[in-house]
Amino acid sequence: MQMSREDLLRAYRTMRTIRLFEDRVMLEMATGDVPGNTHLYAGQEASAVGVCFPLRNTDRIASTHRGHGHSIAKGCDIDGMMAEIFGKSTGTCHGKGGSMHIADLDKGMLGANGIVGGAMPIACGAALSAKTLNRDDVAVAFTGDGGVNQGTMAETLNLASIWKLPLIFIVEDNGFAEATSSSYATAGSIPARGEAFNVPSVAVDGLDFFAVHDAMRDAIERARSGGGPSLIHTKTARYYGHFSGDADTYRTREEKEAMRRDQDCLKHFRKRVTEAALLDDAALDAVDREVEAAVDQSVIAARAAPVPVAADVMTHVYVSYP
Amino acid sequence: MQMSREDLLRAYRTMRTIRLFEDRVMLEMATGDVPGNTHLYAGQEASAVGVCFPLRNTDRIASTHRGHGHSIAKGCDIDGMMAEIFGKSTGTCHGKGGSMHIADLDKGMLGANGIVGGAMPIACGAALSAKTLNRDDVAVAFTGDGGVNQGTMAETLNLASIWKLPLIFIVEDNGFAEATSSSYATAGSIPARGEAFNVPSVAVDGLDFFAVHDAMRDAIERARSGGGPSLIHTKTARYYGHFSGDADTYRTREEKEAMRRDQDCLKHFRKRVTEAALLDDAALDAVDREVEAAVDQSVIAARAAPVPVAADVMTHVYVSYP
Amino acid sequence: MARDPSVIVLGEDVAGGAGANGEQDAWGGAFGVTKGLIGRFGANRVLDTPITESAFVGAAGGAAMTGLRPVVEIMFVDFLGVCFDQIFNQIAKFRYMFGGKAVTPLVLRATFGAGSGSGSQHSQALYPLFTHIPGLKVVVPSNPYDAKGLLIQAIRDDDPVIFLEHKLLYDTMGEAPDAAYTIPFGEANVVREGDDVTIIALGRMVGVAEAAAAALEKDGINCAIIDPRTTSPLDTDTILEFAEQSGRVVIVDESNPRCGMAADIAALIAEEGFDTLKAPILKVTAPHTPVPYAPQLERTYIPDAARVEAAVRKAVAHGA
Amino acid sequence: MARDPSVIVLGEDVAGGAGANGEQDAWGGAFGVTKGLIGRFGANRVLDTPITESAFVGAAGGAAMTGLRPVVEIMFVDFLGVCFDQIFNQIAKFRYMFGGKAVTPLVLRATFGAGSGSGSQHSQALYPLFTHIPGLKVVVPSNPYDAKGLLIQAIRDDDPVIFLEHKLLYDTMGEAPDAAYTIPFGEANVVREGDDVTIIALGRMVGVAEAAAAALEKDGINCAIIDPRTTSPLDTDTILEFAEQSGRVVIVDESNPRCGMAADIAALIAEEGFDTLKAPILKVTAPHTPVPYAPQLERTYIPDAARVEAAVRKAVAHGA
Ligand SMILES: Cc1ncc(C[n+]2csc(CCOP(=O)(O)OP(=O)(O)O)c2C)c(N)n1
Ligand SMILES: Cc1ncc(C[n+]2csc(CCOP(=O)(O)OP(=O)(O)O)c2C)c(N)n1
Ligand SMILES: [Mg+2]
Ligand SMILES: [Mg+2]
Repeated sequence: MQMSREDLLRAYRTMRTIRLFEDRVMLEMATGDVPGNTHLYAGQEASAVGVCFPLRNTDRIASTHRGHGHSIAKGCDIDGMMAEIFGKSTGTCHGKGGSMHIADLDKGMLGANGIVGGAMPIACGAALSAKTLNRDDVAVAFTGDGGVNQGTMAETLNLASIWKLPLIFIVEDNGFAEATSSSYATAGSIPARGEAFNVPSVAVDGLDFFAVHDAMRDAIERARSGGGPSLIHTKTARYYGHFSGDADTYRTREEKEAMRRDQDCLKHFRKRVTEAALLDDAALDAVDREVEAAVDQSVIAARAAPVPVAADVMTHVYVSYP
Repeated sequence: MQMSREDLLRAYRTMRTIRLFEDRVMLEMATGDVPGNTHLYAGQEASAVGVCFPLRNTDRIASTHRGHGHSIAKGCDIDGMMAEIFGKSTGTCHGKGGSMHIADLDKGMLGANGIVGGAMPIACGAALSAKTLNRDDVAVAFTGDGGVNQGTMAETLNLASIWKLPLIFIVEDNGFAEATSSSYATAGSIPARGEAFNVPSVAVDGLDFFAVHDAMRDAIERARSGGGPSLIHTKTARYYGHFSGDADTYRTREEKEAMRRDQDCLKHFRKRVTEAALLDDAALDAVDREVEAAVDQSVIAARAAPVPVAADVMTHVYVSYP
Repeated sequence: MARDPSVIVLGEDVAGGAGANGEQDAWGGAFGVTKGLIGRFGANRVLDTPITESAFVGAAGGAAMTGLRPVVEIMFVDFLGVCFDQIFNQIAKFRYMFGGKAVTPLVLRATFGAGSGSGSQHSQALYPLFTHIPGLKVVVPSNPYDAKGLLIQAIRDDDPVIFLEHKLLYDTMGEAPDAAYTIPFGEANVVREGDDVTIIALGRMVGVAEAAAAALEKDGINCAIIDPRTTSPLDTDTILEFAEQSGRVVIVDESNPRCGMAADIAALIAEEGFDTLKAPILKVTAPHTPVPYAPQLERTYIPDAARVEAAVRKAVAHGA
Repeated sequence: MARDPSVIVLGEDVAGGAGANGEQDAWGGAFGVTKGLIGRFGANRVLDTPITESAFVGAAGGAAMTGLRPVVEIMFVDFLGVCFDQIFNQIAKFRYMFGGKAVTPLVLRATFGAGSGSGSQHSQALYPLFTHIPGLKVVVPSNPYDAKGLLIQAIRDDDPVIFLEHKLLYDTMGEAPDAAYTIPFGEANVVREGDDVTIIALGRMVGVAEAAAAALEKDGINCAIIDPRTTSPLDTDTILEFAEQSGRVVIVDESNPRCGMAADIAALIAEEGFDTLKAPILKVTAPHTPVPYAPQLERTYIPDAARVEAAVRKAVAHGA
């Protein structure tokens, strides 16, 4: 595929931002200043960015508990996200949602989700809106290799298929659902499940931004032209434990080291674009520095931001309630 | 397949009993003496009997809202069933369950079900019991072409597959879910859905007792020997409307007449066994008369039976509740 | 729907006959309520769904967040269990979790109630479950006039609304103007004035209360009857005002008693209307059991006028 | 489990590490509660499940009907929505619908409660939903000793039991003998005697009530504290006895207020304990909102000792 230098830099910047954002959140968790727990997306950047890069702002995504990467890739502002994670009133959701509920409807991000499998029907609804209102927008439903087993997946595949909705299912397969391996929990083949519902399905290397991006272009093309839903199975790698507090002992040290060494989608991207002389290391290093500064800034701002006031507990339950 | 004369007569008697039982329930509904509504199984007899005939009493089935046929095929006593449908204290469930909840655990009938898709996990649990307690019993989960879309289907396929449970999925496809055609509502292929979860799946002519029976023998063989679950898709015909009060206007008179004329599994059976000289018409006619008398008797007994007493409302909620 | 093109209707057989050779729009919903809509508004706005409540109820939620006003039917409220997550964790909480950004104008219609011999899984009330959940509005009309005004309000409302119709009330005839009108949520209907005892009743129980009140009147016992019409929001002012007036309260409710609607209203009065109470707050509800099938048992299960009458007499007798 | 081979444990990561190369039994449940069991009883009786609550909770129900005694974990009670049908329409109703034929000995364990910064979908209480459903028993222990005795009772009980543990109570240390013992359901624990006001509290709120009572004692206000321990069955005798004794009642509950647990208990007293009441029945509960994320908001959401104290003082002041 051909991409302009600007686009390549933008794609890299987004992936890099996700990686540094997540590494930084992990560090901030250790300070004890971040409430609750987070599910970090580090390692899977090529999937989120490969999927969201070709989307328009008016296209919509519904995400999972591991939603930071999707949010950043769809254009959410990292200052708002970091503040949300710190539970501040300047957060994307005014500090009321937290890591697992980051949403920015103006950016087409319909929310991370605390319920595994919960996002599929919601994204399906966005696709239904687009079709009913004759917009050629598409919707993307994210799930993991564990969430793919949830009944909502099959139900939504069927509904999107018979209604020919512009919905794209992204199954991000990082090999694990919490401590449980997908080799144990997920029977058969994920693309075969999509095909069984007449949904064109492909498996791609989720560590390869370009492979994901190309598969998305085909799916988007199909969706915008009324061809209905698609499924993309991206094989990827989860760098941290399931959540920030997970000791991750169910994976051996060796395999975790090998993963970080051999399965780094950022290294892959850099190698690919520099070898093809599309970008040089200097340009990429510059991006790294920019991003580092931006992430630092987001933490400084989040820490300095005010906390919500007690009265905020009662707001936003209803639009109107006598 | 080879079956003894006794077995053939027994299979025919069971199918015939279901047909007459359902025709009679429809008539009794018209008298206004039967509470509520019923979903009649008439037309699908070869499926229920083909499936249950090769089962043991200790094998278990979980059924649907259209459960009369499955119950009779699994050995439930029609006097108790008819009394239950009339809401009498002599009913299978003491008059507390009704048509949609007929159950007889001693016969391995774990209940009809008012919730579409509700039975799949329950049957899965019976299969789990068999496996955990090292019994070589099997469990059967019934669903229709509409219920197959419910999330519980996919979830149970996955669970039974990874745990290699002795569970057999029977999808009885009568072409309709209420007034909605499966051609509209059910995407892709049902056997392909099973295969996508690594569950061996076949489609058979649900009007042909012998075809269903043979498919079951393979599935049972696999289940008892630790080979795990199977799926059988039986294409069948629903003679009445969705429920006893359904005007059934979404099907044309012509197609309904043609269905009763050309898709009668009882006629098929009779033709097959008489042409092969396995049974003669006289013997089959004798069965018809016997069955007719038995069904008459069940109605007479049900009508004469006492109704539950008011105090029964409070019983059977718990085994013990201070 | 004519007024607002963003309104769509979806559910199982809301038209009926999809993909069949015979009549389209054969059902118009399990109770014929939506019949005729597909002819007027087309299959693009009146959608038959497969039997996948989680998918289409959740989709209605996602659609509501993105520009549509879905009216979704799940036939029997008893089926909420297969899609409850989408209702109570997703749809009900979008606005709050997202810090006020989401607006989710959605109506979930379902029938409820015992009395039709439909058995334990097709006869429950269950509105206490929805009333418990912040973010949902819950409507339980007791007559055709209210049903129309409340439904139009529900469709125009910007919050998710659970709209529950008692299946035995479909046959009640009653005045309802053709013109569109709305009844605001959180405004109880004073069905009947009366100084001796205040009866609070919902849905089909309003009629039961009226029958009891009529009989009691002959013995000179005058009952007020308050129909909250919506359980969330609840018109606490009117309830407290009338509880205070008579000082004797009987609450009649078809739902199960534990953490039920009658308990909810009784607790309100016991806290905020205590000082003027002259008698215990009496509840006439279904027992703590599933709904039985046999008609004789079902009749015992459902609160009837006789039980309401007895409760009222007990309230009047207390400390008198 | 050692005592009864028909007891099995299943749920997501109740062992943890299935199919992985590293440590097996890596998790022992989301909170490490079931760690060690797989080593002792084997993968045949301790089963990690896929993320399909409807399938494995329903399977536990089917297994319970056919000879096993499953103890199934769903991690966070908030997830009940994806499997609610199997719980409330199937498992809870088998026995009744089948005319008493079914016995369904099953324990559904889950954590509940706010205070861990887990957000709206991982912090709810929700036991009012289960308490509303006939056929279910509901246990909400407040300390380690009760938790053990009630859990053993739950496993030996022949009815389906919802067993809810507050996630912030896992770190509470407390006396619990090693030997097995059971605590019967429906027997409240009198945490504290006191004549002035009766506080009824559940789960983590018992500790909150004790803190308030200790402070109030300094001002000569003596509170009794009653911990029902099980919400269904509910020990109405003890609650009414103590309500009567003091005539002043404060109910402290972490669940949402509408059709909630506090309302349920208040309504009981308002009907059966009315005559001896000296003051309004006061409720201290979470507000009618989802659980917010920011710690400052979450602290405001959860009832605290200060609010309980204020309520008790209000009750004492009333009509005094
Ligand atoms: C309905 C439901 N069940 C269980 C959980 C607990 N849980 C949160 S994330 C998770 C694993 C999800 O695995 P996967 O879908 O592969 O996503 P990943 O974490 O690998 O990104 C589980 C079991 C939940 N949040 N919701
Ligand atoms: C969860 C749920 N949704 C909807 C219904 C209403 N309903 C009862 S039967 C039925 C159609 C089932 O179709 P199918 O599975 O093909 O079985 P069939 O009636 O054809 O035997 C529907 C929608 C229900 N009982 N439960
Ligand atoms: Mg995963
Ligand atoms: Mg069918």
